[in-house]
Amino acid sequence: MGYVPHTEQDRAEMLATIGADSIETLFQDIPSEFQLDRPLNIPHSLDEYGLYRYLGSLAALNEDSGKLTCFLGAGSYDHYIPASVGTALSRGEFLTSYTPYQPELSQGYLQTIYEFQSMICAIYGMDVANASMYDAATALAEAAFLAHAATDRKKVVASKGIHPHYRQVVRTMCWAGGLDYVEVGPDEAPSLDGAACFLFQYPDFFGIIRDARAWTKAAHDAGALAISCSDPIAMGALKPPGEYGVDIVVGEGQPLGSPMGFGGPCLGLFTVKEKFVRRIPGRVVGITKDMDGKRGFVMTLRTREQDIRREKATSNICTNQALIALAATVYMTAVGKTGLRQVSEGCIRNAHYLADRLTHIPGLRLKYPDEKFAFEFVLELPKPAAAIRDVLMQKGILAGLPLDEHYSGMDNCLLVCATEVRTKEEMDRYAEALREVSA
Amino acid sequence: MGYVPHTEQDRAEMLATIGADSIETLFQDIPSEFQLDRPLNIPHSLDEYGLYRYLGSLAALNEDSGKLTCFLGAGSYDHYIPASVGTALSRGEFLTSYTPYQPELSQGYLQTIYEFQSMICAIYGMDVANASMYDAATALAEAAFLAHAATDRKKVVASKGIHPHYRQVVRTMCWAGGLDYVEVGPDEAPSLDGAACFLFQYPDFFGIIRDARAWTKAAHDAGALAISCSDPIAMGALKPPGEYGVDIVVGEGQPLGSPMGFGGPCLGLFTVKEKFVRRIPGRVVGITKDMDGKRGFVMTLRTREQDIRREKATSNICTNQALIALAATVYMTAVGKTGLRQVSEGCIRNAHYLADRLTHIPGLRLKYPDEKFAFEFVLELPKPAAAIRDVLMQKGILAGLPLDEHYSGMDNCLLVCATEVRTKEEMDRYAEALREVSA
Amino acid sequence: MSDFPLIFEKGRAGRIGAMIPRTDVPDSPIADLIAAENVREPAALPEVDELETIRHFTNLSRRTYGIDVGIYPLGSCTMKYNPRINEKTAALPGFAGVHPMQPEETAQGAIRLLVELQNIMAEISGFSHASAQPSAGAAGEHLCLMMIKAYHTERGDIGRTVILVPDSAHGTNPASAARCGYSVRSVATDAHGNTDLNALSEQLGPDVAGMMLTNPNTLGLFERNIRQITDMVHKAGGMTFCDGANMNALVGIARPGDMGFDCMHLNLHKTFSTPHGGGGPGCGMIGCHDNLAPYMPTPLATEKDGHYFLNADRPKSVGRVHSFHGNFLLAVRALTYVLAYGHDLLPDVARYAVLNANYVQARLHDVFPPAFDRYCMHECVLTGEPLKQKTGVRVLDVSKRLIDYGCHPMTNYFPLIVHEAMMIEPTETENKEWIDRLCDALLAIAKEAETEPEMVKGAPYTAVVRRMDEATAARSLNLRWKQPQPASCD
Amino acid sequence: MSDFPLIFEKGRAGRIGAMIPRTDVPDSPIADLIAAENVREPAALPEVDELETIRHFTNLSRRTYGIDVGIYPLGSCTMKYNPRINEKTAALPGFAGVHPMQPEETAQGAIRLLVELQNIMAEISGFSHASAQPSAGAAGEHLCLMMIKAYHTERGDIGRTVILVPDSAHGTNPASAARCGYSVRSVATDAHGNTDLNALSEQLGPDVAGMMLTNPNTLGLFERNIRQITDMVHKAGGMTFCDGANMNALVGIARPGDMGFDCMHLNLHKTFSTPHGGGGPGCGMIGCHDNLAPYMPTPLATEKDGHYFLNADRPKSVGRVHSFHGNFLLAVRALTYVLAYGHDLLPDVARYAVLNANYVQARLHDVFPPAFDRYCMHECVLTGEPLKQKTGVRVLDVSKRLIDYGCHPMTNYFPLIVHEAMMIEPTETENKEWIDRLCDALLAIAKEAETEPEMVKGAPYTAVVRRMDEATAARSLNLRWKQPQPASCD
Ligand SMILES: Cc1ncc(COP(=O)(O)O)c(C=O)c1O
Ligand SMILES: Cc1ncc(COP(=O)(O)O)c(C=O)c1O
Repeated sequence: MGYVPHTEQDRAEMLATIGADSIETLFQDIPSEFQLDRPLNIPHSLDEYGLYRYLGSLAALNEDSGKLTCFLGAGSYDHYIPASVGTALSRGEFLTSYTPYQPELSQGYLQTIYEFQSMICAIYGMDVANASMYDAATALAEAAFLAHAATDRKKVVASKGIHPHYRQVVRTMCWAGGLDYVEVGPDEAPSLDGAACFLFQYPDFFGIIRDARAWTKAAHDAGALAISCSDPIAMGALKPPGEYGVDIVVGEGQPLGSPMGFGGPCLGLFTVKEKFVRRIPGRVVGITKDMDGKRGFVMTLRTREQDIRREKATSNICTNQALIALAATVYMTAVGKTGLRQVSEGCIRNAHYLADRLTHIPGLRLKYPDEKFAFEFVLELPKPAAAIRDVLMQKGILAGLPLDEHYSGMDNCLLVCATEVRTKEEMDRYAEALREVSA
Repeated sequence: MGYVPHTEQDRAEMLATIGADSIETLFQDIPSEFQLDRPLNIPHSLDEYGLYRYLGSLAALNEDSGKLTCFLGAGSYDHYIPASVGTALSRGEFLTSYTPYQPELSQGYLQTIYEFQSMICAIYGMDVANASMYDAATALAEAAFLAHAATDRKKVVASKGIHPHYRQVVRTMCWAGGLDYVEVGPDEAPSLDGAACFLFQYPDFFGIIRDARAWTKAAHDAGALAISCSDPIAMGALKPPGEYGVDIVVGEGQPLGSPMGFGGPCLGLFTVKEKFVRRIPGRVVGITKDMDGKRGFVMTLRTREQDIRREKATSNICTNQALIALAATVYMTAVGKTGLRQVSEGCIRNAHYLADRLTHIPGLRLKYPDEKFAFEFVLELPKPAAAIRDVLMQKGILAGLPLDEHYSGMDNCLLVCATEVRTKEEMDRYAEALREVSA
Repeated sequence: MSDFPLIFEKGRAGRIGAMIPRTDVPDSPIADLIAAENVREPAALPEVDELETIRHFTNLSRRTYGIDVGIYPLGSCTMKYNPRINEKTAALPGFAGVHPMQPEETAQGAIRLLVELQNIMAEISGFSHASAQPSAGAAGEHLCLMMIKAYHTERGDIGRTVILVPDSAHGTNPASAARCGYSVRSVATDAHGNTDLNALSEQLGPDVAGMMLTNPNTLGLFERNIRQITDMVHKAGGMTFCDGANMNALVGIARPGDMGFDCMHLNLHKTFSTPHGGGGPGCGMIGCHDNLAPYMPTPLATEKDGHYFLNADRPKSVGRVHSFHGNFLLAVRALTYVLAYGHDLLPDVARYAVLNANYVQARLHDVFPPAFDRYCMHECVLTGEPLKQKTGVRVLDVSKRLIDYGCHPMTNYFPLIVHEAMMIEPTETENKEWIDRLCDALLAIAKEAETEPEMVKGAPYTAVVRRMDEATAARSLNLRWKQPQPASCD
Repeated sequence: MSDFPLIFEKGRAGRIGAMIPRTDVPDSPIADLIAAENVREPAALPEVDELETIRHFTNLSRRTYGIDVGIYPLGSCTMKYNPRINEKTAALPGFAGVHPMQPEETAQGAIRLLVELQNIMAEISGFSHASAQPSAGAAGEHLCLMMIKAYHTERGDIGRTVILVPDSAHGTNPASAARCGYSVRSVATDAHGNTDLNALSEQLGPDVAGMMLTNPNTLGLFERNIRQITDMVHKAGGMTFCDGANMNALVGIARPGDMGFDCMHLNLHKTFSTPHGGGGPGCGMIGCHDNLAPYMPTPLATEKDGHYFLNADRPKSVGRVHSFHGNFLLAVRALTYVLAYGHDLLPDVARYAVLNANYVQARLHDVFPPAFDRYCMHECVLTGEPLKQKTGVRVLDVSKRLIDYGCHPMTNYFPLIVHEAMMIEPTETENKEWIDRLCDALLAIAKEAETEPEMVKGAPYTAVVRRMDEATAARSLNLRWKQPQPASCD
């Protein structure tokens, strides 16, 4: 059976209506050489109980944030998720609807997207947000392509202060799309001659609050677009890039109400200043009225999109991350104006407390002691970071990200994160464990 | 805050409308001697994340059916629960509605109750079901009181083949309500002179398929009502008590789609033959029409109920187990006619396989080898059952219920259950472990 | 639109909506295992696919109104927000997957949870002992009466056959008393909405086993003379039981256990937000002082030296009142809820519940006057009598019309002693806008009653059905679906 | 009824809808930690309480139609039942709580899941390698084109700048090609609804990097000449990509990898039932043969001697296409789904999907004739042209009217080459009654079009809104809520 409802009788009646004698007949267009004459070499079917048991056995092979105390951030964060998020997401009407092409039947969902766009704009201090991109990495790449289209320039300059994975994705996309991709050091003043854009992360991958204003000015002085990738939780307390005149702000929306999920689904946030509204990739929902004059919501600016413009579309994206955007909408509603600030401050306070505790351990110090940071920081250890990380793992502590794999010359560096859910006791335990290991 | 939404401004505006200067004023009717002048001696508030962490830490102190392989039944069963049950129960409209006193706003819920009544009648072969009782134990007590009202007799005779806990409850309720409660052995031909009813369990507590027809005849011959307590899953394969002429059939509905939950919430099933319809306790939903002639559902026969009849009501029950009845309704819909049979047969087959395996172990035997059983059986061991149970627990096997606590002279007896979710491999492992222990 | 089909009117023979676990033991014919004569024809359950199952119940839920949809101001029901975190904690496998009869050492978390909840609830209600065994309020009432009965019986005080119940009491009170073998005598209410002390003293006597009293009472008013009342009953040799359905007015503010009550029940499904679920399950936790403690039900979750166990060694106990340990997963929800408030915040529940109710009373005062004109507690009881006099529109009509305004109606015609009673309990979790919406709607309906009374009497117009013919439902009973009979052939 | 309020139109300053975790470290002013000039004014998010949050989204969901409500026959979308067990497995803490960069030894279950899914999907599609990194179909297309590009580039075959795309193709195909730096040439469809071989051979040449082909194509028809097509492209030095959006017609029956395709993408959110979620997230898993394998994205989940790891040692790879490992929790759902069918049942998906589509085509044949009159595969493409000629009623009107019959409309006006296209994909999980309901409704609407065309053109009448003014939406853009400006004072 699986999930096929047909009885023998159904099948017979339907075949009779069709006038075919068997289901096989209906496949007659498939040349017989291509018709499989053997069962697929995949496992036998399981019943529902067996499915849960089997998937549960795979899940049990992982250490998760319920078993480990997580000090690892680096683009995926262990934050508090209000139960209301799950309640909204479990509503079957949301879960099982398609892209709202028939607005009359999707007013509810469309409204949530409009609200999402509004909230993301508020967080980034920007004018226009789309309905979502896949993730921060592809959002960043899309931003580069937007800059290319807007400036008619091909050079994409990216700061190494951007998440190494995101840079890999942008590099890949630029290569494919025929853009020239260049990187500059995380604290370098970029040379932007002839550049379409300058991409940076704020706060950057090391948690450092860089001078977004200066970088934006540098980009604008060179006729390039300033593009920032910014964590939305950090924006609860930090001045948003929009206030510094950044042209495009993208970000990863997972921290807004979604679990880490081994890195996916993610949520690409994408916002622009007003003047780029008709160049924005992806779906956008706007307000209008129905024929009786009642307020309603529709997808709009459709002529940018691939189903209408085909190869001339602003992007190829179709399916996006709608349900994760909905999670973010519920999250931002639930925590609201006050709560986002509290979460943000909670992360910052915890991270600073932790940094303080850790740097009191002999032999440990901050790699960038003169920089202000938000809720991640680079810790320099007396030994290779990966080894220390592995020892702490035995004690149930996920200590952070060893940076050697991602940055040369950072063998003893560990990227450490503390979100608002970490307790003093957990951080003290971390410090204690680290003291023992590094002694 | 907790869940109170009021801002300072709300409070001020509302007090102004009321014309009171503070909230304290509104409590002026409470004599000051009774106004608490200290904080309650209960813990400090936790935030949501802390709540989940704390409750999670309590949950982690239990061994659950995910960690143990469960061969314990005895009135609470580890069955397969289709995911669709959780989906329906999570619908906020069901979860957060009250008893459907306003039928116009509760047509959906009322219809599910009507469907529940219909399905329970089908399972038991009975004419009328109510919307639920608390649990099997109180349903059995209610049945005794119905019999008392219908026969004007005071003697309640119960078979010891009934779950010991249920009997304790019935005894308690009879004592309070002035009925005389008597027990007879599980295989005794009861003497029912002057009895209002004979209560028995079918299949009984030991899993034995007793002769319900004979007992029913005996009751009727004595002018007493025959009242059976029957597991609804067993009814997937076994002839239902209704077919034997039983007057009232009650049962525990937990196996129909609810988890064991340390024994609660339960679901009391209650069905009667047509002639007792106006004596049935609790709520009943019926079909009617609205003023436009459209089919609709309402609570009916309200004049039996306490809110109308007060001390003359058929019962004092008000809040019942509605949501658990809904779970059962979804369960019975999902498994349906074919599936209930399959579940029932699966339990029976597994239990018989297991009994066969276990009785091949030297020194182990069935306590009642001549009786047919459904999916529980009594195993006689060479040593005290509790000790053996404890050893198997170390191996992650919940071996069953030692009967010595509940029946004198059954020191070495273990009540063993196998439901449809047990696999051959699990049962073989159980047999292996038991062989080692009893060697 | 045609009728929404019953699940039995959907599907087709052979369909199935779930993947039943496949057993992997030998496939012996079932008749060989349990004897052919014991085997039945399959029960006539629905035969629908899984998607149809989901759709059926999804659509039925869309034909149902819950707190999640809008305000639900049913008086005496405490329809407050049901926090979703409670559902998450109750679903933890470490609670949901525990067998009630597994060895206590393997259920320490569950028993400890019960002990902690008992301690907290005892402290909140002012008692020294508590039990979560009763499944609902009525079961809690009945249990307390049994404990009272056992108490008198043990003292040999056996002539006490009467329970006093105010005329304003909820129907479960007299019904529980009757089920406990007592006869019921009604006590009148005075001009202020309190128990009439003269009437009480007339009813008291050596045959009185005890009194059941709701406080605040079902008029939403605090029994100002509560000290006198409990004293009078005690002096007459009776015991006092507090119906705690209205505890939402008092949590953290005052405790029935301090007021001379010997025992009480709490509706965890009201005050402590475990959801009503369309009528249940609930949890009718009871509390009592030392004098009644020996009679509490068995087993009792108990802590000793950090070890938790179910104490069944209770020789004087009335016995067991539940198959296992009560509606345990509701206890999980209640503990989650109460810890979200803690000692620091819990009084806010009562404070804002009372504020909201008085705000409603004040806003509606001129059109729907209160039955007794004083500050109310967590709910107000108003009367639609003036409106009926003026317009012929009854509160039932007002309620039905409220549906068209997107609000769930209040409780009507209870308590029985108030004419055209409108019992409104907003609870503390409704914000001012929702309460204003309710009040605005009621005032608008009162206006409509003057100008278009027939329109109001025909309401509702926007629900999935119009008003129901309840008389026909009771007269020609249709309580279950029956397979349509094939037409006979001659 | 007034407009349903925006969340910004609810609430009040100071309200909050969640209990933010309280930190227990010293409460230093934030400006001391991150410097005052970095501190912002709080973002203007809503200020509503928790109950209002729940109500807002509950009510919005009630204003939304999903598969759970009724049939959703959108062609090209495969709106099949989304089993709830998939949601349960994806929610397991052992999946949901895993960090993407935690050490591989601590994520063996997650990596193994990816490997198992890769193996299964490769086998189903007839390839030897697979990756779940792309987030959706378009991303999968783009990735495959990048792999093709890398392949040509490595061989020094650099003059290939064109991708061929049938005129019936989905818009993502040309758009993905463009984003990959290719120009697009369109290939015509022949009189049978297949790729026109003559047109194809005219378009082929040394500048062609490859061809993107949907099979069954977007007309719901199997490309009968698939062997010739792929041969022709290969002979011209091009590579062949299969758009797998229509794989629901083939699972367990036939495999694109056997038909001469070099690579393909699968929409796990279509064929493998991970829910659409209102537009995403999806998973555009790709498969390829050995020749393209070196170019697959990095890292690649890999098994070696029972140990699972993320292989990043892939020197020829096009690189990374996702921040981490793709939409992992969708992979969990897809694996759960496909194991529910297994090798024994999976062909039924295609068999009954095709049966249902042909049944629809047969039932509607006389009124809405198929664009090409042959057996269709999993969906049928019909035309409303005759109806429009006769009555002036367009398929858009028919679709809107379908809403009043309680069905979600089909896809309209796609593929572009069919006039008044009606693309209907019932999927295998719709039972006969629902399909009949859809067909009955369409036939009834066709009748209405003859008798009351204006009424049909005015539909829908029963949805929460009437037809939308989309032109105004695009002209006077209102894409986010702005704080109402206080009226100025002079
Ligand atoms: C005042 C009062 N007492 C008792 C009860 C009975 O409680 P339950 O329905 O939980 O049995 C109620 C319930 O409505 C009530 O309002
Ligand atoms: C034929 C076809 N190709 C490609 C796509 C794009 O897939 P996605 O929306 O997952 O990017 C679609 C989606 O509708 C489609 O129907």
